[in-house]
Amino acid sequence: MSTNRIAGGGAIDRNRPISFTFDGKVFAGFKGDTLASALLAAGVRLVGRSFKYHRPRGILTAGSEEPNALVELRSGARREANSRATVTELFEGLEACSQNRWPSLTFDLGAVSSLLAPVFVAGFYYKTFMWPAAFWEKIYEPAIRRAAGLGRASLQADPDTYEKAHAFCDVLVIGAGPAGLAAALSAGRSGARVILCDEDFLSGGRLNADAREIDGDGGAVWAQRTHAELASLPQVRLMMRTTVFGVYDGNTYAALERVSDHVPIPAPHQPRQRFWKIIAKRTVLASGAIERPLVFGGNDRPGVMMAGAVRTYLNRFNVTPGRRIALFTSCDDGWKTGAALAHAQVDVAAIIDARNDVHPDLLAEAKHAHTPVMLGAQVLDTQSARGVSALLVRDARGRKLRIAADTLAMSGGWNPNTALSTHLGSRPRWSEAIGAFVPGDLPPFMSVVGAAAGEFSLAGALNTGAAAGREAARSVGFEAPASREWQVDEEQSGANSLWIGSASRGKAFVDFQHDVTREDLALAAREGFKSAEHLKRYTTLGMATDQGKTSALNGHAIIAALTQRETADLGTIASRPPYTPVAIAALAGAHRGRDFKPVRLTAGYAWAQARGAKFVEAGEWLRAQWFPLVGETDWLTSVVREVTAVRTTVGVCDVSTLGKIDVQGNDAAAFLDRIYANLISTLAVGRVRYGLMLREDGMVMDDGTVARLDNDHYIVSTTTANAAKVMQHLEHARQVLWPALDVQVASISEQWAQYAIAGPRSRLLLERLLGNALDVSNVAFPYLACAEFSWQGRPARLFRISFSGELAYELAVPARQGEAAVQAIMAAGETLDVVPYGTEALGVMRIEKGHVAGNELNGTTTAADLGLGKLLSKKKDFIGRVLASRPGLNAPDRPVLVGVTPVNRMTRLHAGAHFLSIAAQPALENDEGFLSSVAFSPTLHTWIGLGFLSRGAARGAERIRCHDPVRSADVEVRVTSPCFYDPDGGRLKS
Amino acid sequence: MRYSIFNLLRQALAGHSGWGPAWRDAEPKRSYDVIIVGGGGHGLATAHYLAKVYGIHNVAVLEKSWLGSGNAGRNTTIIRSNYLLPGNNPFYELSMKLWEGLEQDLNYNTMVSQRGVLNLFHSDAQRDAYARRGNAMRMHGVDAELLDQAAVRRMLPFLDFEGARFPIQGGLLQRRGGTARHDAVVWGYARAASDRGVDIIQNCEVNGFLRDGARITGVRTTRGDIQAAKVGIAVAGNTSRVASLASLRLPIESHVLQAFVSEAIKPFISCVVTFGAGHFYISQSDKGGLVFGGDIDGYNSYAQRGNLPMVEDVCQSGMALMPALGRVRVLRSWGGIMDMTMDGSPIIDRAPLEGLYINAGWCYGGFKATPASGYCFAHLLARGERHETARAYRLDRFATGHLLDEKGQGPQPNLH
Amino acid sequence: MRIPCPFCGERDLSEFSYLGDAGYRRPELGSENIEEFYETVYLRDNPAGPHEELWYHAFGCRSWLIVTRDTRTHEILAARLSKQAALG
Amino acid sequence: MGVIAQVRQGLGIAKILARKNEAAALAQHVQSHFNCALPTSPRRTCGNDIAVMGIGPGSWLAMCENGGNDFASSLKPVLGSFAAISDQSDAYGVFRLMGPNLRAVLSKLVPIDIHDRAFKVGDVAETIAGHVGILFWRLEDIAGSPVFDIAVARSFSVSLRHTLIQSAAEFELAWEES
Repeated sequence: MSTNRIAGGGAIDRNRPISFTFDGKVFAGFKGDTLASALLAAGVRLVGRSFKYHRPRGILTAGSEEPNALVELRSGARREANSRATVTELFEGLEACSQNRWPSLTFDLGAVSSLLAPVFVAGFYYKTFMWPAAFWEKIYEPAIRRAAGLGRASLQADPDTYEKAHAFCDVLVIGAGPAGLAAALSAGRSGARVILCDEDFLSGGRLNADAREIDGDGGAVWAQRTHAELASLPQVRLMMRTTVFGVYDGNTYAALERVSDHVPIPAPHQPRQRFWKIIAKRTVLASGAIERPLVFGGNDRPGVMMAGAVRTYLNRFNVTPGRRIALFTSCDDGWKTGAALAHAQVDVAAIIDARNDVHPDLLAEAKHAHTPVMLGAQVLDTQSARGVSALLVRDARGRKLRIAADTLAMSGGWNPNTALSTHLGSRPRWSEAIGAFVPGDLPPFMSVVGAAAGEFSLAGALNTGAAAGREAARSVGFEAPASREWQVDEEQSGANSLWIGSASRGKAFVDFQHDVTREDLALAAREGFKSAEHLKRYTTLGMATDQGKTSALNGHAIIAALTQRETADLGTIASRPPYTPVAIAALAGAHRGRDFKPVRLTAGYAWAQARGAKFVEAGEWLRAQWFPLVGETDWLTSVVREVTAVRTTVGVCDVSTLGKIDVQGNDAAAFLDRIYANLISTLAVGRVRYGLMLREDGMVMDDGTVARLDNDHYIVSTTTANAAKVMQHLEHARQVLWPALDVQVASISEQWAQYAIAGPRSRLLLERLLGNALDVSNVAFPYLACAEFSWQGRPARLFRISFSGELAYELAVPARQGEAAVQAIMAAGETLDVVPYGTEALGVMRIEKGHVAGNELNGTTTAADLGLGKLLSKKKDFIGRVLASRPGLNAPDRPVLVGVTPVNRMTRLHAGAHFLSIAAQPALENDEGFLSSVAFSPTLHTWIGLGFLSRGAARGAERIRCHDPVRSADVEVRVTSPCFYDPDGGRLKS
Repeated sequence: MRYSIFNLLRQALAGHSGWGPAWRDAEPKRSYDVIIVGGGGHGLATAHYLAKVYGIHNVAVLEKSWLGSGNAGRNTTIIRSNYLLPGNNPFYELSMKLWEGLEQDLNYNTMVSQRGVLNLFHSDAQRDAYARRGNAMRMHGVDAELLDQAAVRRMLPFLDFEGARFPIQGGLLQRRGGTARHDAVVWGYARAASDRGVDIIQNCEVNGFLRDGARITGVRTTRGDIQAAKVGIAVAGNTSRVASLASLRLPIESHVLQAFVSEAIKPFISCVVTFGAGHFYISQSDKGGLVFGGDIDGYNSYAQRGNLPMVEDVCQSGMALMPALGRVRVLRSWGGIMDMTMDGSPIIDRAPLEGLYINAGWCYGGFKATPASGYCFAHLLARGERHETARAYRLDRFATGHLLDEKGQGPQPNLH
Repeated sequence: MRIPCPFCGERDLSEFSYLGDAGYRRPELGSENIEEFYETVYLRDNPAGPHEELWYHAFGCRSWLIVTRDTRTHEILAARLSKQAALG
Repeated sequence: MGVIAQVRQGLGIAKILARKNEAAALAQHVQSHFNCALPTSPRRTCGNDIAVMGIGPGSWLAMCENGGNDFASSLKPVLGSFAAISDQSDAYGVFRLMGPNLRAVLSKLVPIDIHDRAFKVGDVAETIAGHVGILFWRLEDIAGSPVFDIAVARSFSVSLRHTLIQSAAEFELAWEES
């Protein structure tokens, strides 16, 4: 089956055969093959179909720039669409399928679109599919979408894992070709920390593709020897199969390591891929060059291949892509392929060079090999449906002739691979000397060497590489030992000018994958889409999966010629990360599924879990939502029971998630006066006060309590959601606004586990729990008292505060004692019928009490809106005071906090409903506010709600509607005070 | 030539040699009735409606680079009118109505695709906030549906319904929302405006204003001075820079927003989906690429590129929402510069200088607003008074406290 | 992007949170001047070029920093502790 | 065994925040009472029964083996006039990590250069690991292998432990509950 495998000493291991399938058919290759080289070896030429016209396509390149040979790799949940056969390392059992074809690759019905090609020109869809208007979504677009896309996503969760890692180095070398190896070696020998990355699994770059000599050895041998020395240096890290795909600010490089893509499935505990963030003090970019196709009729047919790729297959993989190969070139490098083929004793049909004059040495060498040469000639077209069998050539005298060949190797010269030099905004510069763009102004920490810098000779690559590596190391304090220059076999410094062709018969493709032809570019120019960006966007040139690596410059040169401009003036499309496409999962790393965000657990979590609690996500926290008893299947039953227990006996709730901040210093009181809208400095030691915090724009930011433990010592509490935000706010006030104050703030949220103990029997419970540790009698420890004391040999704090509206306390203990403490509370309360309650019951009781929470503190409410306007102190300045006085924040029709109860008390309310007057039409201009929080109150046996109602303060007992069309509800309610329960607060003080 | 299937077929037979430029590449005249600074979607739409609706044809659109080179060509193409506040909702609904008739209005297929916009919610509080927004939409006659988890699962079965850290509870769906082809919007407006006599001038950068005392009388450009009775600026991302040429300070910060497109894959995501437990939105283009993005990077920038933390954040959210995205590859990322205002809502208003008008502050929601923004800005320029659906977009609202803060984040632009 | 925290050393962007223009000067305590507050809170500098801005080292030493950064290139030109800068 | 992890129990931990203009006096008293030089950079210094880490300008974390909650209260009479002291003994989970593959594991967690040249014995860093804030410091090598302590907010310790186990799986992680 291995029809095209030839003898030779390439980089495949003939002792390790590998079998794989393509479109279900079994093939064989060797360790060291890519899927592309193995398919070529097996004589497979038709590999895929193009995007628009479904033209048959083969293998164009031998690298990551491949636009044509894309396959669906693997199967099931591991299926990967659009995988480049040219960089897919062969492994045992590899499954590949052709894509974007139906029913089969050889017979693809989609190819009928090719018949419509005269209509399907660039931008045709902008000119049609407009009538009738309703047809776009129903008829036209579905048809377009059926044809859209290339390969298929798996539609299943990716079963593999991914991870992220960080690396730091003095010198990062990108590319392990001759220039990169030389750079890494000189930097590495200096003792600097060096990282060398290459996307390939084999180092050496073009040394594996071209038969070159360094110091008398084959180039590939030198590469392996150099690789081995680098591997032996302790401060050098070699990262093969690793693509540096993006350059970011702060010398940060994004790289993808394909850890397991060359094996059937990842080994245990190995990720499929690892996403590296590399921080490098200096960078040497040695990313090589990419060969330019030529634009001529039929240049997309299977069997037309880049001349450099032909050499790669020949020398590295010992595969000849054909038996009789013609060459079409406009530069000297293409001739090397002729020589290489002749050397491998492959029949070279002809070397066709578009130029009239070439270096005599080239002619001599061709003559020596008996290769026919045609100068000043052009290929006009290629023939045969599924692969090249002949070419139509026009010679220098205008004669057309047919040349039989099964493969056409083409070369339009090489483009330095400047992509990574431009990610930070540097624009490439046109070099007339090599007819290509080279790196422009570089950031000071980056140098570019070898072919990437337009230095195409091997000696030049080695020398510029070594010098740049040495210089990079030196600039960060490492001196490399002197080294001699390498001896390299003789080479022509070949001309590399840009030639875009002119004549063609048949479609001449510029962007292969997207089927953008020379005619499309001409049409775009006629229609005024002449800038590089407009051209790209109008024709889709360069937007395919190769991002224009093989097409952009040709396209720009053609449009420049069509519009009488210089290619240099047209500029290039900015290269953007990623350099080659990167799996989304790799960028996410381990942060997916349940590990998307970390979980925060309170000290009482295990206890609550053992009690069978249902948990709810509260930001990163998991909090007990309710504690169902055996037999309770519906949340409302559990919650009603918990509320009733708190209102009649006693309950305990884990409130450890609330933010707790320790504020100390001589100016602590003055500081808190500026932070809070109400007065704090007048609070007595041993007392607690409610505190309301505004943003500087006058809106309420957060609320909580402030406890004064000592003259210069306060404990501030925040809501769970705003704990980090308030901490940052206090640090801002302390460090930025008022740095002269003597105040110190420390988060103590994690130090203390805190439990609310609430209900008429809570004091009894505490007496039993604390014994002599603290006198909790109403006289000794009245409402809003606080105390620090010692309990069971450890510090404890007690606050007499209540969110539920009952006689209540919050007990804080060191978090390590948190679980024991809640168990002790339950034990002490056992005969008092204590129940644990969760956030739902907490929510019901705070609504019954009319306390505001997250739904009301939504960042657009003022203190006055919340009915807390009288808290704003007039005796001092505080954050938010002045801007809260703006007219818009004091408009008389602003919605303010009210309570509502349904006229039919069992009718369910839904938060998010809007308030309307009884007779009003549902329209925005009649909107009078909305319902923010609702609950079924077991205490009052009715649904209740809090909401914001326009002029609500003056609308007591009015009937209005809660309009809720998204839930098909419209409920008549009565406006009440927001406090439904114990409005005088008698129970708090009892 | 009119765009139609008949002309397309006729041209197909003629090798498409008969198509002329989509718009005239005009040379600047010495004066105009109105100059629009900024050849993006908003500026071109303004010119179109000035000519078509308000009969003002002597108009120039000045673009410093190529048409659509700013955010018009750098967005994620989403259109929707699912807003909460009464100052926003009618405006975006006007925009949606204009989208719905845009192809016929412009004789240009902008590929408006009303395939639905679904905002997922993951908690009771979020559900209630979305219900509140959906109800506001319904009260203005805008379509909105609150879906439960089962309904979401029927639409998008490949979302993570099993192992999610923040389980999907349901979603708010606006079926009339969707996407449009962003570049086509620019080109369509340019062509339509040009056909009505508007001069479209590319590579013409404004570097100063001509003044007569406190009055603006024209602009100074890289292609000479140009007089105008009225000058409107629509240069989102660069508003502060251009306004500073007139010594104006505005409540705007420039921030970078990154966006991403994947390789083209066979369509499987039918609508626009937003994740509610992180900042992430995604849709699939008619070419097959997944177009997605997340939050702004969070710092002032004019660099049109962002950094890795946000790239990672976006992809993490994507994976948390759709684990089937894992092996789909990001093809390209880019950055646009957003005009972030201090309340997250835009400004369409007179400047404090006579003759100068401002259309700015679109945050990262400018694309969907393009038609209505152009319409209302044209109204302001033509009539000298605010259009009724844009009357909340006053410049002085920050000073007076009549804020339009959908998210409640206050004067902190990187949080909107 | 990496920010050179004067205390911790150079650190990745992900450790910081951003507030914006460091020209923020809250009017004197007790000022009733709405206009001054409006300008402080709403009219922040937004230059294309070097910009003095406040960053909080949230996942580091919790210092507020004044960072000078070029908004066109993201190049960091300087970073100092806000508190130290204020106290001189 | 590539990595060994131990949970450190019974630590007394206190945050020390210098009061205004008292940093010098504070340093002096720390020196005289604990024979410990108060670091002014992210470093860890040891004294009699105490180790102090610089975690911010004017901000330190002091630790005492088996000090428990009494440690912070014992500091107050000595240092209270110069610093605000808060007990943080329960606020952290502290893991001791060691083993030949430790750096490879840590490089997956922290965006900090922990190479021997860059992060010396006694260096301290507060940073973010995944989404979790951590504080870590390097101790003397044991048998040629590096030793680090990682402290994480107590509520996140289950999450961090999970991440550590995942990251170290390829090298084998031995978890020792001491």
